[in-house]
Amino acid sequence: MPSVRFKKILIANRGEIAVRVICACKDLGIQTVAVYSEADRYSSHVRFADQAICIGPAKSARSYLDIPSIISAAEITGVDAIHPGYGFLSENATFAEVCEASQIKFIGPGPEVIRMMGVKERARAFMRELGVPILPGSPGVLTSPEEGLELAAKVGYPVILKASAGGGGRGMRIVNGPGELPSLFLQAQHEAGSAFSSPDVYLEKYIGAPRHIEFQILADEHGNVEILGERECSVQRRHQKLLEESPSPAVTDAQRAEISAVLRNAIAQAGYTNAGTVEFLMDEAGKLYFIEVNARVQVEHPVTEFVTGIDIVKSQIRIAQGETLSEILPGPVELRGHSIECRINAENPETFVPSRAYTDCVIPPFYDSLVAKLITYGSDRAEAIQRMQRALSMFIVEGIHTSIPMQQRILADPDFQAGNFDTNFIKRFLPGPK
Amino acid sequence: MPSVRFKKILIANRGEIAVRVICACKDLGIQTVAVYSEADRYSSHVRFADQAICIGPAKSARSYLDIPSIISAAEITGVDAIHPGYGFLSENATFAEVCEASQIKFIGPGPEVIRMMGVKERARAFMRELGVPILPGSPGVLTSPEEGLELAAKVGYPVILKASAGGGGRGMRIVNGPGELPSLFLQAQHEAGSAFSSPDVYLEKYIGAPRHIEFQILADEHGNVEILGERECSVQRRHQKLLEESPSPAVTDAQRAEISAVLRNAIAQAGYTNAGTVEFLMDEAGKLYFIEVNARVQVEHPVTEFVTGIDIVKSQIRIAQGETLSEILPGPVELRGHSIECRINAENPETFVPSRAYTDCVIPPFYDSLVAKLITYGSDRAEAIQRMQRALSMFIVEGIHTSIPMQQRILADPDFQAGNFDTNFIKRFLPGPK
Amino acid sequence: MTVDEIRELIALATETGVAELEVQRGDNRVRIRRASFAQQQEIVVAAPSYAAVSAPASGATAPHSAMEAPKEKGEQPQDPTLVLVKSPIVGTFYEAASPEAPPFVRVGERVQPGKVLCIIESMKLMNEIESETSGIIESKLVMNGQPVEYGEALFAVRTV
Amino acid sequence: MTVDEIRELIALATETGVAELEVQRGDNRVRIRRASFAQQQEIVVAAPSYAAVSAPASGATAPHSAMEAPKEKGEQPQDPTLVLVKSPIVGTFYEAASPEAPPFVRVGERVQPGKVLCIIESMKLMNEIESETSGIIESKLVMNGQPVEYGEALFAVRTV
Repeated sequence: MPSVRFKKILIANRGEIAVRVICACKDLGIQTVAVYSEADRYSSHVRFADQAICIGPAKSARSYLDIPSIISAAEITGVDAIHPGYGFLSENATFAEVCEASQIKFIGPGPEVIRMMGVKERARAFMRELGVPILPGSPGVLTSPEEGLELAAKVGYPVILKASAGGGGRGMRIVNGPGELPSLFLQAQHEAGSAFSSPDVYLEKYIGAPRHIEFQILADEHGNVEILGERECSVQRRHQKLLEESPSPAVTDAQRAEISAVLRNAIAQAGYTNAGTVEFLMDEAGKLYFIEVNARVQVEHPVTEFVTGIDIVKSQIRIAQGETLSEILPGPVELRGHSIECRINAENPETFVPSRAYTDCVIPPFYDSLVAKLITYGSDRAEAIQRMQRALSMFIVEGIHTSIPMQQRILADPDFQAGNFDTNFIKRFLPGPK
Repeated sequence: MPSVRFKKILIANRGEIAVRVICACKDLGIQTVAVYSEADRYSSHVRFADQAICIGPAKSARSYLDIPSIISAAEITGVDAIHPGYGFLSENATFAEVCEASQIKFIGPGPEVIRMMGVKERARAFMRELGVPILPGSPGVLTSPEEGLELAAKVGYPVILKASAGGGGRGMRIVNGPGELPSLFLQAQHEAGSAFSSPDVYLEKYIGAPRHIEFQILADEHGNVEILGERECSVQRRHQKLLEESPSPAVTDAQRAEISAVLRNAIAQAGYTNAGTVEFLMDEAGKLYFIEVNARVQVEHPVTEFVTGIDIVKSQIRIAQGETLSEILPGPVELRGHSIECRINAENPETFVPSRAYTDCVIPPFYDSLVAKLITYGSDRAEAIQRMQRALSMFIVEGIHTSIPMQQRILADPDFQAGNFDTNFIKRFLPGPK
Repeated sequence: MTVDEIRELIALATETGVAELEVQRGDNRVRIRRASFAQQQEIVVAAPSYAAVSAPASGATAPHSAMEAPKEKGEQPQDPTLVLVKSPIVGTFYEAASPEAPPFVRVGERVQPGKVLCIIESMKLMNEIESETSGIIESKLVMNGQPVEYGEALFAVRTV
Repeated sequence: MTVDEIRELIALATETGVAELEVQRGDNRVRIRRASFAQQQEIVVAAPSYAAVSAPASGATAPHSAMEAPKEKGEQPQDPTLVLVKSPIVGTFYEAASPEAPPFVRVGERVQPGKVLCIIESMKLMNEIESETSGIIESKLVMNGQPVEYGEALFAVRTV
């Protein structure tokens, strides 16, 4: 497969990631086509692209999620490739397939890989096969309390019983010791049976205060894989990340090397191509467990770019052109210094209702509330934190409330500064009962 | 001398360098006092400092250059130290002396060193003594055409004859070969005599197309000196730099190591402390000749910060606190990647008259026309250039003309991209006869 | 880029008081320098090298300042009796069912609701666009075979 | 920070329509939350820990938005018969020649041009500030021993 040179790329997204992809295209001398909904007519991505096509009304389902509109826009502008950004159609296997059928290169993994990674059970089974550590538990349905006690003794308490057919907390029980297990097993079975008309229950190791850690991968179309270190994403509010950093203060050099080696093989075996993120939970003892693969670029990719010096979005495009990682990367991957990102969201700090600016600039209420990403770099974590605090103190946003005050409180927290936090950490900064 | 910790610093400057120093102070947890003239009441440095004192009317001579006003402001606010920025009082030995007498630490070299570096002849003689290469020429007055021929043969043609007492081009002759020398010597003597009432003439090597290269130094108060590589500053318009980069595309690794070794000794011998810049001219053959020392931080310091990872302004403050370079620097000085700065000036591209914005933001006409500094970094020079071109294409300034169109033409120039330029390079981008 | 579109850009430049307006989209470029600033009104239109880009390119012209509020393409005209028929999808405009067939409608023709006015091809599907009002076709705003974006005006219909 | 200065900040907050205005300079801090936004007007002033900072700190209060145009300290009042005597230098204000001496002028006293009103100490030099107009001292705006910046109003003189 000889490498090609794209002349024109359509960006099937909006907001900062669309502008980010436009920047990467400009750096590579590639023309850009923005697509936009009627609500985004005056957005930055429309302004900075070489061409822009209105693809539908404000509602995402009829614009940014509307595959025929986007493919039509790609066809009438004659682009070579589509970059899906994150969110919207970025992990939609059908979209990747339609692109392929329309002779337009989809900048991301192939449809089969996207599809497999989208079915969490398949992704976990695949990764376990290849030696990636998975949250231990019962391979299938738990048949008796005795089987549960035996398994729980092996994986260690606490464990969690979950309804096989269920979700949303129904039929779920946290078991802290062997004494509780038999009765909680029966309770869980009973609740699962009445809620989901199937009493099937399975057992998994329970992590009460996990850290959320993710590894950045790059894979070319010739079987080569590189791991660009990890990101620490534990500062989350309702699964929305507020602050990310690289490297993680909790991952040791040895652990990074070990996980990277295992992942390099697994990602290659999966036939995965382009950029992606492998998500892990870390338990209180510092052990990592695979959760899922995000088959796209992440919001927080810049912190990895700062510590590695590698432009991830440019790499995505060059991989899609058929280039090899050895052509793309400036040399061996090395982490240097520390980088932090704050997601500046429009919001009311009391109630978390996204705010809107009513003067010249409007934040459309139809999409997410991200108004800016602020990234700092320092020779070490302390310097990156100091610079982030200074930059936030000098950040001027008028007319809307933002997440900045909360991020300032997080950065000033002694536990945060000591690197001592997990996904529950944010709760102390939220209003109301803890 | 034990190191101290400053609690509060006064910044005796305005504009971007004042804001830059405020940022460094914030990063170090030091309070800041801005001083401002009546024209700068709503400037950013006033806004971001912890305190601000009006020190006089718009005219610099009665505000930013007025030593008693600044010292009074320092005294009533109880600061520990004064950072002079660049320009204004930054290389004023008297100001450094008054600070010393007022028990306020001046963040820069001592008054004696500033004074010596200010007298170019003394600085050159000192540097020559210590093996720093100097533009070759006659040690004193040239007594005869024969002496001139002998010297010129030694330093190589072309050479330049200059009036000892003069300046401004009078009594100056460029000599391209030995045949021309005797008659041009008499002409120069005659012209010098009638212009300056002294016919004394001296001879120096002439560099028609020099590059302007400067080395960044850091010296602590314990005799330790570090050289932070060099900057290429040849893209100048009437001695005003428009675009700077680090490293220079013309300096070899061997040359950098050689000059750094010589400078490390010379700067230590001079008793020089704090940050500074050593300026050189490079001839067409790539040889460097010392010109002068700038005993202060430079406008273009960020490009060095990007390639070394060292915060120069933070280092200045920590040196002034009495810390050693081994405490301040994260490790051995290493250059990584490439960085470019564009000085975005307010101006009319046709006539170079600085523009003014009349809406909400005003660029006071009393000071320089620098409205922004745009700095890019890349893993190599090509990437840094691409990013600068992209960033300039996305840079929005309304209401005034800026230097951006000229910088875009410079960056697109094949000779610039090849690293093939000198201080005459800018002429092709200027209007009118070349 | 049609003359009407350029006229709109000139109006925009005049309205907003800018000295110069340069708009580049793909192969189309318009530069307008206003008379009061340059003693002359200069209009440069680079010919599109292929037709497929010209319409969306100009239609997508972005404002060069967040402060400007240029009229959106496809906006309803002031005249309340003139209705614009806009494209409900992105695609290629065809005025006839096939290259040999006559156009669905001609300027001056009276149309009723439900009358097919044109076809927009999108992903090889031919989508018939029907009139929603009755009136007389006053103008056809897009050339046969030209690409159109969502909301782009196709016809102006005089309703009285 | 004087009550008058805080009153001015409250006026500013009201005028510009901000919900909340927080001004911190050195050891002085004022936070104003407007009634319409918070059902109450809350004013917090942190006491300066040493006197030397209080005046320049408040005097230097920077606008919190480039859009706001707060009145400058030392600006001439609306009343044309009231003249402000401003400090021509940065330094420390003294109302008398020595701690034991009586003040140069008192409120209500009539002054003539050339009359010494106060001393501003700058770099150990005592600079006498003379009146340039004749009139009656209506108010003394700075406390004895307090630092003043360039252009800061020292006295208000009623000229009729």
